Amino acid sequence: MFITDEPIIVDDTVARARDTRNGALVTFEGVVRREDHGRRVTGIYYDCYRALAERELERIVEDVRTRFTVSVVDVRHRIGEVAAGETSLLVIVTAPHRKAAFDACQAVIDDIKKCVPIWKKERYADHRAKWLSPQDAPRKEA
Amino acid sequence: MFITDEPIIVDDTVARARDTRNGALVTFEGVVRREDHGRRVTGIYYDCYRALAERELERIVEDVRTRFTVSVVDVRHRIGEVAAGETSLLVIVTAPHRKAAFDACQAVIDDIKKCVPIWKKERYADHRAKWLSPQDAPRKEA
Amino acid sequence: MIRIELLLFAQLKEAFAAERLSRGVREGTTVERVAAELLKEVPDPAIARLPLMFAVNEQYVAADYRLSDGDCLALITPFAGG
Amino acid sequence: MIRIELLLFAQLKEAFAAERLSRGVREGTTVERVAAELLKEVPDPAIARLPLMFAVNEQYVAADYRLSDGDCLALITPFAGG
Repeated sequence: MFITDEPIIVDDTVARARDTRNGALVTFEGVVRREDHGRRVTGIYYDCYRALAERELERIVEDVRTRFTVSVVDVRHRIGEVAAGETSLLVIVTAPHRKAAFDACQAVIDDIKKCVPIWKKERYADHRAKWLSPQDAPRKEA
Repeated sequence: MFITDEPIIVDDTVARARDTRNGALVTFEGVVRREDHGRRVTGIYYDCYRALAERELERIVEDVRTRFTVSVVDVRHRIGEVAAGETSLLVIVTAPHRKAAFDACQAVIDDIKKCVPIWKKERYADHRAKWLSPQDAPRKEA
Repeated sequence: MIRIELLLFAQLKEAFAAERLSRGVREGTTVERVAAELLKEVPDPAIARLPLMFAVNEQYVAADYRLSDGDCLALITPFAGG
Repeated sequence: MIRIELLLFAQLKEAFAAERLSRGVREGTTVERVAAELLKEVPDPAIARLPLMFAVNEQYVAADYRLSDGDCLALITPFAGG
């Protein structure tokens, strides 16, 4: 299962991915920022079409495994209410060499943004909230 | 100090880098592989010109901080005898956005390979050993 | 007439105050058509005009996908996970 | 004549069985020249012919850098850390 309602325990998940066949381990953590475009953010509520999201993540992981010379590819995406400072996304890739690990890790994130139906509602300190659209993300980033 | 004779405690070092201003945290771990070009590797001995290595790492970190919009940039390079499966290099970058974090992390590693005087002597299961040259690394990698 | 189930998320879930709806439609109706009809009930034009992607029975489908009895259609507004 | 200190690493450290050497050289001698003289003492041509980088007093310098009394010259064979 890639999608979880529980806090992501980064250290444990990374520890399980380490192995001595691989020279490179790259991890990405997406953390809920305390500020967005100058507004104080208290947290993000993540809505999710869970069945499709799991299927798409499985497909993305398989796809990256065939496109890059990598070993472990693992993903955790937290949904529900996530407070500022908490980790919403963890991507781990191990590979014999670092270039493949970096490329594959970024490919996983790009594909998640494009294909995995997870919506973010940003909650602000003034008790307002807003559903984010892909355009709210910085170009080619976020 | 970026250079250490002690095992790198990855979790603790990463934990210190996490902060709520940043949406992206990218880490790279270089791990001593158990096999290289089909030979069984027991470990690597890292020799180092420590004073120059520290200076160069300081320069590299400063340089990356000015070239990319990043927040924390931290590096640990272990020297001395490192057994297969142990971490020899840890690079951590946090940034508001992920593209900068990935780019900066890779720039740090590229610069380390080019500028930080650390030599590897690979030790094999048959008790032979060999100083590695940059050409032993895979093209644009390792 | 066939019965289909609709899954709503994010803005649409809030607009309908529901995450599932059941509707009767003509057999072979396209998912696009079903969505267009449904969005007429949404007063906020910012939501009613959101571009949509569609999934039927947990697979992405094109806008001209034709529905069968018992299909489960998800209306997917632009998302930005991570 | 001036006195300089030489720092050796990796293959050169092994070849000389030393990590530091002290040498007397003519004032203004280039680091390249000092290295060439020293490497004549290395019997293994694979090591004697390694391309070198140089650092003086913990800073990289070019091959034509001229030495002063008390300088500490590091002979840096190709490295591949990480």
